[in-house]
Amino acid sequence: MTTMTMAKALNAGLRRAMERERRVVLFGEDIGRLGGVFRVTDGLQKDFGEHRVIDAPLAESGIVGTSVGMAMRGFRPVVEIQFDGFVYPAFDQIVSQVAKTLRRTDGAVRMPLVIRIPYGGGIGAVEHHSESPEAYFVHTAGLRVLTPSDPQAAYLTIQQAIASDDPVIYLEPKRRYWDKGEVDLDADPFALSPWHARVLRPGDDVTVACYGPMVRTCLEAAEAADCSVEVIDLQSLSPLDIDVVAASVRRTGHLVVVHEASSTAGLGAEVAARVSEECFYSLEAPVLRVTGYDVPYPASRLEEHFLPDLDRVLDGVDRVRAF
Amino acid sequence: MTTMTMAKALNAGLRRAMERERRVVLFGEDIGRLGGVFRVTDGLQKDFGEHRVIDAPLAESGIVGTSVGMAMRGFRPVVEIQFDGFVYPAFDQIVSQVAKTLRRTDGAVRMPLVIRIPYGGGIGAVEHHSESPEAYFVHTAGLRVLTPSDPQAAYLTIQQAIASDDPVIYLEPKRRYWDKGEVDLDADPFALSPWHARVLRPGDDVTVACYGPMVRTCLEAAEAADCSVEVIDLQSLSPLDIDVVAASVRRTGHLVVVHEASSTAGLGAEVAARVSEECFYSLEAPVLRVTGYDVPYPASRLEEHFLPDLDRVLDGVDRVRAF
Amino acid sequence: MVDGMLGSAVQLLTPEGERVADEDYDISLSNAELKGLYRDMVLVRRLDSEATALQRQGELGLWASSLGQEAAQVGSGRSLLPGDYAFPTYRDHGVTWSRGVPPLEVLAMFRGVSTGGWDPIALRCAIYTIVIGNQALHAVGYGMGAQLDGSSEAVIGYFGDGATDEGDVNEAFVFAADFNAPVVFFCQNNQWAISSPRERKNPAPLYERAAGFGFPGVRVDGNDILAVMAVTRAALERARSGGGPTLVEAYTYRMAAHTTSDDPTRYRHAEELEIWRLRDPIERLKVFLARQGIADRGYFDQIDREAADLAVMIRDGVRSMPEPPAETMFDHVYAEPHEQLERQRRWLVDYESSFTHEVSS
Amino acid sequence: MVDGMLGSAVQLLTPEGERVADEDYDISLSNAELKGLYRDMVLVRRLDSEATALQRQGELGLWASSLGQEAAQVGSGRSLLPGDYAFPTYRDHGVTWSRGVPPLEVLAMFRGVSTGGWDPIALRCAIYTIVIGNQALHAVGYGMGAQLDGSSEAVIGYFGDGATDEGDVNEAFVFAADFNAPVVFFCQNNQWAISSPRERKNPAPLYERAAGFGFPGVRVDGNDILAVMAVTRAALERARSGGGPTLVEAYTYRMAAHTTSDDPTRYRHAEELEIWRLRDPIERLKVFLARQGIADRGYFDQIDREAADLAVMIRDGVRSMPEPPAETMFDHVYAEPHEQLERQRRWLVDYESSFTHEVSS
Ligand SMILES: Cc1ncc(C[n+]2csc(CCOP(=O)(O)OP(=O)(O)O)c2C)c(N)n1
Ligand SMILES: Cc1ncc(C[n+]2csc(CCOP(=O)(O)OP(=O)(O)O)c2C)c(N)n1
Ligand SMILES: [Mg+2]
Ligand SMILES: [Mg+2]
Repeated sequence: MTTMTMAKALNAGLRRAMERERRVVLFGEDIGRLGGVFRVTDGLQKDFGEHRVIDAPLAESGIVGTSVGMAMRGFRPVVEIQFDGFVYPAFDQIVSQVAKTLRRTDGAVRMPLVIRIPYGGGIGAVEHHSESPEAYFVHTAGLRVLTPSDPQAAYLTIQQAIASDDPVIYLEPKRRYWDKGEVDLDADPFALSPWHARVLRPGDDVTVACYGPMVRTCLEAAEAADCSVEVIDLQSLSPLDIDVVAASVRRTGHLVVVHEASSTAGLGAEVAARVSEECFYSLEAPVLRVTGYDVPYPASRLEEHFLPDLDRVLDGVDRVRAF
Repeated sequence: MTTMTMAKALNAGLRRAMERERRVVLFGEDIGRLGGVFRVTDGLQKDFGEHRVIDAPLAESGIVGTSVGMAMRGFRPVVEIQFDGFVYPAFDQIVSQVAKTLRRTDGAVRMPLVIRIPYGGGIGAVEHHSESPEAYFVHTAGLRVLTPSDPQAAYLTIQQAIASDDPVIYLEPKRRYWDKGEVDLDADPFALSPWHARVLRPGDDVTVACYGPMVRTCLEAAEAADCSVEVIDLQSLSPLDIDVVAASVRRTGHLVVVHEASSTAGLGAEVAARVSEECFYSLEAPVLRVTGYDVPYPASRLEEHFLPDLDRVLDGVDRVRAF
Repeated sequence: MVDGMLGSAVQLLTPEGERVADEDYDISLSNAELKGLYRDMVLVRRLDSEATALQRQGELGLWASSLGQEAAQVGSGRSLLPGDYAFPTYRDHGVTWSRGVPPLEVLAMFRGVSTGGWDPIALRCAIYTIVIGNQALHAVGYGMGAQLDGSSEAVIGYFGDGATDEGDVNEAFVFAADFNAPVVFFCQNNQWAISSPRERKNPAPLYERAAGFGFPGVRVDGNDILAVMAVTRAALERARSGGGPTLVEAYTYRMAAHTTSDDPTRYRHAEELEIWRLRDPIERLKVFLARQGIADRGYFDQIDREAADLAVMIRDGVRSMPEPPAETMFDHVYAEPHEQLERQRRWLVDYESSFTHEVSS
Repeated sequence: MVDGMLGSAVQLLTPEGERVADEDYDISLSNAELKGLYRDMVLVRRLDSEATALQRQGELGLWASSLGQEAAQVGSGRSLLPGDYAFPTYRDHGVTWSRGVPPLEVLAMFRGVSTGGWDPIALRCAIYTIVIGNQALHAVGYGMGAQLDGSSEAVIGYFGDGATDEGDVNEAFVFAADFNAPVVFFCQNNQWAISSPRERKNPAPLYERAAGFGFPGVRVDGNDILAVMAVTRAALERARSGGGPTLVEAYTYRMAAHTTSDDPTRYRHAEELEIWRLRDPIERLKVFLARQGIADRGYFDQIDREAADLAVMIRDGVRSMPEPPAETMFDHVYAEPHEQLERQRRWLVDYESSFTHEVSS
């Protein structure tokens, strides 16, 4: 076990994946000599060369589109999008090509592409640097979406994402990049499937489902709550592992879903809809969503009011119990 | 009252809006001499001139991006995207600029832009011509989303969308373009707000909420059902008028939501989540979604199996009642 | 170049079928090769007219005609080596033909029984791309991959004149130049992007776009198959030998409607068509072959018979394509197991079989 | 041009402050105007260094420095007529300065108390755009609007060398050319796009990109404010008189880090900086003014005092900016009433006031 930040764990995971399979190439803006603006690819160009860690021109559609071409040739490109707000120029290639190529070619051409996106707020950034675009990708058939919540999960799931023969949108909670945790670098990344939700803390009274940056917040809230809170890290946003959440809700009777993204048509809606369907007779209160508001991400001095924090999660827990 | 198709009603509505306000300009691929691939702008360039009905280069980000610039100068651009599947190249400009300009300028610059998109399937088209991208836009704060379901609604709401000082994604159900209906061309478009759901057929046993292309299907299903079905046309997808749906569900106790788009994180999820929240004690069965599957829109010979049809709506009605 | 509109285009065969010289390009083909090109063009044209007819009869959902562009498509397609890779658009039936794609696999997509069609890996030819410009980036990425592999394959990416407006095509130019990718951008300037005329817009010749991105561009008479081959071969060879990308603008004309859904009488004059009929790519080569004594009436008749047989094969083949079973829409959405989709598939199968049962019981 | 790297760039003032002639461009400015340009550049530099310091002290979230690019920004900004319209990037503090945007309104965005800042309509200067390339299209659209209005205003759209890779910038070129829009594309080639060097990539000079799109491009010594003004004024005048778009490439250098978050020692050598220090845009004009006897020590000292005052004003102003109330995040999301957002706003206000009550009770 080693203590390291999530950024370092991702770096270690990328390194392992590159050692394991020589057709893994990293591609993105400033990922080479600079090591990426968050240093997640630090040192990899030095060690693997400019042919495997490739600095890209400043054009996101181009980066994803050429990666599709590389994947058609059997490469496994791992794309870095510099910030969440800059993935939209690539949206067309992602939705029309990345997600659909396997289908379009009747199974002949796989698209083992990983698109890494630092996402979410909480770091005091300027506009377009704090977006939570996960719902767009989860709604898009053909994509898989993963988001780690701690260094160990990051280390393993980035390797699993790269090993997957399906395209994976890999969302990295940027404000957790510097959080430290224990990482077992010898852990077998393929021992467990990444496409499952994880019960991180068992509890009896209320289930809190969350992911990515909100997991730490929810764990802290569970600690502070005056009832027994079960915290579930969804981890795989597509496919969504509702079974684990439903099993929990059948016991607790209460569910709070927490995310940073705006509420309307966000992930919370899907979780609420599915759980309401599957746990109709177990739910003692409606599923409650604790999320960002339906506004563009605000100026950074307002973000603490926008983002769900410990108090808002606790308020949600209280409200479902009091219903 | 005049009988006309939805395409003609839209044409008439556009004409009225252009007569009313000289800063309304139409902009899009092939909308001038050709009148658009669906002929919705037929004859408008002839009557209003090339300066108000402008044929655009083949570049959707460019069309929306330059329209943002025109709107900054006080124009009211009405953009036509040729088909649903071709709006994605413009996604960045829509999400980062169209939706956020009012906010970004602290209210100084309005964005009275309308983006018209023929959407949905059912016309036997090749790939990328049958998409239902509404959830992407509904999840995006700062946008409004409207979709008409009959010629009269089309005639009125297109004028209302153009008169709105907010950006409106205007989704036209392409397979209903040729459906005929009675249109009162003298109706005052501003008599009623478009941002509301409409109860199109009252009923007591089951509420069916739907929109756009599915409205006709649901009305036909209601006709054929062996119970009393209330059909609600959501019409305004953002903001979503849940109050009307909730009021209905409080009476019927049963809700089926119907749309063409894939189920996961689609509009149905939001409707289900909200109604489950607001009608917790009235719902006698979980909200049921009758939607497209979580697959890319299939080859056209399969589309009848993908699209919810009368039988699937009836099946949904039966299932919520039998729960 | 005699023709004013063509400007500085490379030409080796005049519209009258006369062999002329060009300063920079030449080609020498055997008689068998020349006859083969003629055969290709005639068969592709027949494939196209048959598909148009089938669409009218309701057998295809849509058809995008390649009429008039046979020299550009066959000439470039036949310039590829077996190991090269092509990225065609929805209109490039002469390209897929040249790559050996079975015509019925092309038609399956337009009939709507398949989204894909052929095996792009085995045939070294991507499936058609409909979203304008997307495939230009795929071509560059594929070429970058070839480069990383140290292979000397070249890649050709097709698009139309209208497509040069799209961001993706211009980004493809940027990436190709930055990585010196072994790519030939083959732009068929058929004068129209649906109703949008090329000439009346931006006056800059398309091939000149390349220079600003740092690589050469060349305009070729797209209805002259010899010139197309000479120019494309040179560009491919340049790519293979590390010279980087080239933009080839094939100056040609879309003789038919944009697609079978289109009504070109709304936006273009019949006279334009007449002018271009005189430049027909097939007639031109035919006159040349005849004049040079390379082929005679007997050969031409034989090709016509082959074309008639092809038409029959296509007609019968399309009409007898099996309808895909409903649940195949769940195939190939994901390469790896996906429980949620499996549940949906099972639901659909149960649901649909409930009807059969009702009927049969 | 003596300087090899600059290539064919227009220059009117050498790095040594010597006035030279150019074949195509010249400018004649009054002494007052010349002194004004010097003042602008010194004050903008001070604004920049003060902002950098404030960021280090935690008063700003981020700062993107304009150090070294003052001549390009002030020279172009001061070329605009009052009715013209500017679309700057996050780095163009010399442009906003020239448009009369109060510095504190610029800093509010970097402090994070506002997403916007100034009134773009009154000041005829859009707010900063961060998504690379987006604003190039806005500039063209605004120009198309001016054209539709029959107005003779010109529009200037700013972007960096890196931005020329983006689809949006290239589509902006397409639209500007097709509509002959009255737009000047002002590209500051500061040699770097974060860690990505311009020179080592594509060898084609950026200004040459324009020709392929059908309009002229010109490279100017971006550290020579006289040349920048001469070239920009001519391009704006061309736009105003119906001549269409021009691409101006101002060859300059980003003297500081990309932003305060960046560490350029990871990717560039200190020597490069030394070379460019010798080309400093402010020193150059200062030497010229002194040599020509246009300004003396007294004037320079006075400007330095003004700069010191500006710094104080900025420091105090930034530190005393009021924190925005939480519920203002609901303002200006929609121009028209929006019931759902109103409910969310009321919820937030009630929720937050519940804490105040708890504490105060
Ligand atoms: C991104 C996108 N926008 C719009 C369309 C609709 N569309 C199909 S073909 C076409 C015109 C293409 O013109 P060009 O590139 O010249 O090719 P051609 O059809 O003439 O071969 C358009 C606008 C599309 N397929 N993709
Ligand atoms: C679409 C997009 N992608 C990535 C970024 C992140 N980013 C900010 S500035 C920058 C480099 C810009 O370089 P250049 O255009 O040369 O302008 P400069 O910063 O040198 O002034 C990048 C990659 C962004 N802001 N927008
Ligand atoms: Mg064309
Ligand atoms: Mg730069």
